[in-house]
Amino acid sequence: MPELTYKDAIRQALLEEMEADPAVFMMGEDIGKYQGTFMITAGFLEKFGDRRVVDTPISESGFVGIAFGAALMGLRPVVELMTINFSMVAMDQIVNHAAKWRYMSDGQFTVPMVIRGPGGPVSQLAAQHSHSLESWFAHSPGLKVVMPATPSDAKGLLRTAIRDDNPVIFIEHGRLYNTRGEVPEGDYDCPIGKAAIRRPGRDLTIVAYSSLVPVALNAAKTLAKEGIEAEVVDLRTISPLDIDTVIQSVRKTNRAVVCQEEWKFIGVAAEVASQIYEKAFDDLDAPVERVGAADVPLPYARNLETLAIPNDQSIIDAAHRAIRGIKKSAGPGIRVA
Amino acid sequence: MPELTYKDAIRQALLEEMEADPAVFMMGEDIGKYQGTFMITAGFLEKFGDRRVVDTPISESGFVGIAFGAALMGLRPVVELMTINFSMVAMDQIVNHAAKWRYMSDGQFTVPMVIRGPGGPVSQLAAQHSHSLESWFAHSPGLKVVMPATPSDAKGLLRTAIRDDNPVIFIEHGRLYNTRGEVPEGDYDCPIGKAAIRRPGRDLTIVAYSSLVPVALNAAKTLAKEGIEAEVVDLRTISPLDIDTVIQSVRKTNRAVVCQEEWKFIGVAAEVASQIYEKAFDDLDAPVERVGAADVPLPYARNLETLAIPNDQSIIDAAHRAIRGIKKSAGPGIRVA
Amino acid sequence: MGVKKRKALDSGEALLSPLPVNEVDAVALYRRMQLIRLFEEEAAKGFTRTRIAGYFHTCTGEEASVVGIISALREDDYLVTSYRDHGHALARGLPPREVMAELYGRRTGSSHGKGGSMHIFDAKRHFMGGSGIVGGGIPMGAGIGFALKYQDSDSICACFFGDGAVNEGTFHEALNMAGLWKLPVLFVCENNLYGMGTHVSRANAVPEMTERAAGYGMERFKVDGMDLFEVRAAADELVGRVRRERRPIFLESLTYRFSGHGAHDSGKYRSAEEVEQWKKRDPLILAEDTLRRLHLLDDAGVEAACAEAKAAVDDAARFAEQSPMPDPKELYTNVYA
Amino acid sequence: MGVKKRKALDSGEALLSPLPVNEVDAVALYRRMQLIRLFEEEAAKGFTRTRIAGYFHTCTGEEASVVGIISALREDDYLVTSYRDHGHALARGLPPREVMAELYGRRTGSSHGKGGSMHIFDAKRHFMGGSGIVGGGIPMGAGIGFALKYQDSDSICACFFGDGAVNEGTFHEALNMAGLWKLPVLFVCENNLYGMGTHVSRANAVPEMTERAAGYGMERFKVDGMDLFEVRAAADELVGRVRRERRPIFLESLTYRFSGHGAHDSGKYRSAEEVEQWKKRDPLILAEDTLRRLHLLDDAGVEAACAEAKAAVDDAARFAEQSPMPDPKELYTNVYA
Ligand SMILES: Cc1ncc(C[n+]2csc(CCOP(=O)(O)OP(=O)(O)O)c2C)c(N)n1
Ligand SMILES: Cc1ncc(C[n+]2csc(CCOP(=O)(O)OP(=O)(O)O)c2C)c(N)n1
Ligand SMILES: [Mg+2]
Ligand SMILES: [Mg+2]
Repeated sequence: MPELTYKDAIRQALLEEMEADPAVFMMGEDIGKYQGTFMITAGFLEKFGDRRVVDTPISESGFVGIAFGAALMGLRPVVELMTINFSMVAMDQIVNHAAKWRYMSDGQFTVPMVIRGPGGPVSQLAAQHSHSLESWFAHSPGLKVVMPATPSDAKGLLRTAIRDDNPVIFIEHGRLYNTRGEVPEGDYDCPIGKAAIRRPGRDLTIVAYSSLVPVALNAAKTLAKEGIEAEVVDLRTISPLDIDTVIQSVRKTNRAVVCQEEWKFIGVAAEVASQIYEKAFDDLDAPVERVGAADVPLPYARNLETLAIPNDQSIIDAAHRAIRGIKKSAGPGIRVA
Repeated sequence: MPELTYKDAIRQALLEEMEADPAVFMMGEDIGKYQGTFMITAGFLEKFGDRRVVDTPISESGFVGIAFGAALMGLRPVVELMTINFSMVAMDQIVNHAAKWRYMSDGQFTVPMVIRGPGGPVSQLAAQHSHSLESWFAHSPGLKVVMPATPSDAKGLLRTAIRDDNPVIFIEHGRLYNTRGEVPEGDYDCPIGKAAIRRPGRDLTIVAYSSLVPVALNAAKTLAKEGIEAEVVDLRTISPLDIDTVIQSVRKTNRAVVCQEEWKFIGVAAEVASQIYEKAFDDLDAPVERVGAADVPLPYARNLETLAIPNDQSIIDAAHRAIRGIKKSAGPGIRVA
Repeated sequence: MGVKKRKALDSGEALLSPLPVNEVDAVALYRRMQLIRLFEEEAAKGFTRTRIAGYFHTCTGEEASVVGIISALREDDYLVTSYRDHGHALARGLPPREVMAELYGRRTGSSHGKGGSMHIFDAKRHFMGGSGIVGGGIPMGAGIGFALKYQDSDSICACFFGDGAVNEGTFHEALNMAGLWKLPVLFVCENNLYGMGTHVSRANAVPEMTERAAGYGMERFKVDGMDLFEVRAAADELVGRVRRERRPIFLESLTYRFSGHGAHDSGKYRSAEEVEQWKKRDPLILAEDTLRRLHLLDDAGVEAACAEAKAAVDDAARFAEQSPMPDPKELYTNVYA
Repeated sequence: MGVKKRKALDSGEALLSPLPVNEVDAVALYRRMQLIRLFEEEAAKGFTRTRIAGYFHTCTGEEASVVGIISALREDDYLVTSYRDHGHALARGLPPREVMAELYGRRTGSSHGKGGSMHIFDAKRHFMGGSGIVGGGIPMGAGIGFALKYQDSDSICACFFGDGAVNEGTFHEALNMAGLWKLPVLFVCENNLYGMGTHVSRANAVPEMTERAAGYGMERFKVDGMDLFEVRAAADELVGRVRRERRPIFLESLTYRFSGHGAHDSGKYRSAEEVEQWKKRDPLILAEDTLRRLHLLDDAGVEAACAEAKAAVDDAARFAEQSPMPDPKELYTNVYA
């Protein structure tokens, strides 16, 4: 199987879907003439022309809404947000329009659109530019929320998202852009709403997604050296959430650590943990441990940023707590002494 | 003690704080000449003049940002959003500016502002107009989130919010506006971040806030007839969250139902439930039950709306499940057969 | 009145006949206005009788603007409206039964009761829906224009919004892109002088709408929105130009709402005299006068028009009253495609 | 160049002297530009050496615009900038050490390392901060003007933003309210012809900024942003007018960025010739020429200015390098007041 970077995998999915379906078009800031902020769309303008590769003014609310209107007409817009942070200026168009048109019209309209772009802390992007916001989007019915962790999923899930008839928020991770992995050729199956076991294990379930999947796998390696075999579940999509795969794993391991990179408070991990308790209470030998960012706006300074976001060690520590069955969780995995 | 409606309690807090502090001013759509969408500010323009009671164009992002700028200068703006739904067009100014200025400048600035208005489903306001969004706001550090359930709290907490040096999102509930209750006179203590026991009980803890507090109290009454004594905890503020009061109650009752009116998925109830498990795992005799809205955009039709949002019966059903210790929760409290 | 004549006609192309349509159509347009007037009155009664709930806005007084413009569209053209959308739906040919049943929240409504008053849709009539968010539909309207251009269609989109909506960022962003990309959209600013209770002069630094929209590179016109045939003539010309020239045009239609903003209205922001003054230019009376002068209508004709409209409206109310509520399982359908 | 002279001067009030400031100040302004130029070059090296990270934008080429306007402000005036803010900070008198240390993310930085390159603050110098969100700071600037008016101050606020920012809804909303309420704000559009890689003609339906801003009821001027003394003369006049007349003014400063948009730049959107062409009007060279012509500067003077700037910048880099990282416990401070 050929190896690709996560970034190139995204590029390939876009290229192939643009080639396959003339109703697919792209819209966003600097995707054309500039060649894409992260070069993902380099050459697209030249190849597909400015009818289908549309450079926009810096007007996220406006062009997300324009894409939404175009989707109602049967086009299949793929909107690039330069980073997911900028969804905040377009939130109403996303959550109060695109997500609701089908329901309010009782099925008279479909809204086949993708909003994609990188999210999450990368390296010192500071407080305004380090969001991923999956907890907000997934809280809102009518949207699907996809967060791939591997190049193969980046390509496969993006293809599926573009073919999906619903608004899909596709949150890439800047820190994963240059990671490499095998990507099958052709039209491999990659459904939205299906988690994946990235590593089997019997002692503990680690639930993660996006950038924390490789971190969790690293943590699992370290744990294995201590004789703790962790099973790593990659959620891949946050909404719909494949809780069954999580529950099956926990039934086997009886312990769970749930990880998210953004703020823990009212986040994805709280939902996953709650559902684990609700569906596998008697199988649990210890409280579910949550790992997430410190509940602060992300600071710029390197050392503070590192402290604020989860890493191998925060997952390992949480795993230890779960294994020891310590009742009182220690708050954010990375709380400083 | 005099009785007031919730609405008049809000009005009184605004009046008194406007009178007490010349740095306090109000800004919003139709708060002045129109007299306020819900008449809360009737007479204010005449009394305080258009310097301090500022009718705005329909430009939420703009005037929230203007209020934020004014707050940096030492003024104490109280911004009315006609309804909290419209925060979606101002989300970036709230979450990416007002909430972050203090941290990013490391304390050089304070942002003493209140953003207030009614949220939640009232009666068939339909999908775009029935949000409360506390789960979003409370997810975001830098904001405080207050949701009073009683006239006394509406007044007391709003006063505290106006005097607070941080951006406070003050979410009223349209369905509570005309409810009545005793309101102490003068400057009674009403801190942000302190939950209240609204009804003592030994068998079960029901956690609720805002409009669901009276609903929970009703449910508790019914349960009492069956011999189940429920303790009702009113959170009052979502961020900061007074989890200690909740935990103390659960330590006593060993069972909990956590209620929220908006969507359950990645909502406040998931956080509260997670923290209960984390802090009182061994005290629990059954999984925590969550009650929340069906995960759909709110439909207009009366019967569908009623089905979608939690009511006495959904809380009672959840209480029964918690008491019986049934392991598998039945999904949204109101899932139809 | 101070209404400037539409520039289109000023610029020389005088009408040969006093009517922009043939005689039969002229009377039909008048009858359509009657239908809307009586429909709105009946609906208001339905609200009082609690058959209708939620936010509820009628267009009484604005019928000439609504009918004059919409009747100039072709069947294959598209429409986007605000929440003040009943009249637009009827003008577009939605059956009164379906619209009324939607207001009643019934299974037989245009969206089977899931949308409600602010959210009328009819995909097959290209009625793309009412957004309840001020300015929220403007990007969507531009997006429909985007799709029509993409698809090389010769249809156009008529996008309606109020004078208050021009103060939302969405207006600014969408109009700029429409101008930049030459999208075939007729932007119709329904200037009824008030955004809820705020007069345009208290909301706009430049109250003259055609100046306010100077920064978007599109031609701008203004029409007397109380005069059905003036509006229709302007719309004929401008719709035709958008269609032929494939670029956007901005049209201000100066009108007045006789009713309150919504079901509740403080009425404090305008004087009874002002309302009376405008009622002298009631669009129904103006059109009736013109038609009488041309001997196209006499007392009997007026009576027949009224009777016909009343019959249709009564029938619609009866139909709605007798229609069933949506099936409870509809709660969960059409959240996703 | 096609730069229209600022209307203020066109309209008759010709300058008596070729310099808007005394001779000592003239040289000081030139030196300040030198400092900024060398600072930015040093900072860029710091980025390459990974001392600086995150999003990083220099203002090389735009120094005349920055220094000319900011030097016209009084100490008690206020400033709001975009993320391209190092030069503005230095022009305002922030010590190069503090700015460089902030870029390095050190405890000695202007925000103790918590803000970073895009978020320079200095409350005591009324430097209210850089927003990383395009257009995000414009409402804040208006809000500061609101507070100044509220407080009956005779200070003003200078609010800087780029040509790309005029396409954000915040621009539209904030300028309308500023015009409507007569807020004492000088809105400075730093038109460097590109929003990242998108030329104004590809983003604006009306690329002429002074026309684009026609709908806000404020006077609009344009100045040659490459000519220090032209800018300063215009700023003196306009700052004075905003101060005296207590109303907003819009000033376009036409300039050019010699560097890439940020640390990474595809460079694909403009030609080397175009850049070279603009470099012939390097603001440093233009100012030097003027000063030489007036015998205020000679080779020795230029050398001294360079040496002085270089010494300050080297000192700043050394200081930053040797400064400690923030204390880990800073992670949790100043989230709330
Ligand atoms: C973003 C947003 N802000 C506020 C409201 C509340 N609101 C509903 S209609 C309205 C007035 C709109 O005025 P205008 O655009 O002139 O339209 P009109 O109602 O006069 O037809 C307001 C403020 C809303 N629905 N959406
Ligand atoms: C809302 C938002 N959208 C997009 C971006 C990404 N971005 C950062 S700077 C920039 C270009 C801004 O151009 P302009 O306003 O002309 O300022 P300049 O960078 O030229 O000084 C863009 C698109 C952002 N920071 N915020
Ligand atoms: Mg209006
Ligand atoms: Mg620029």
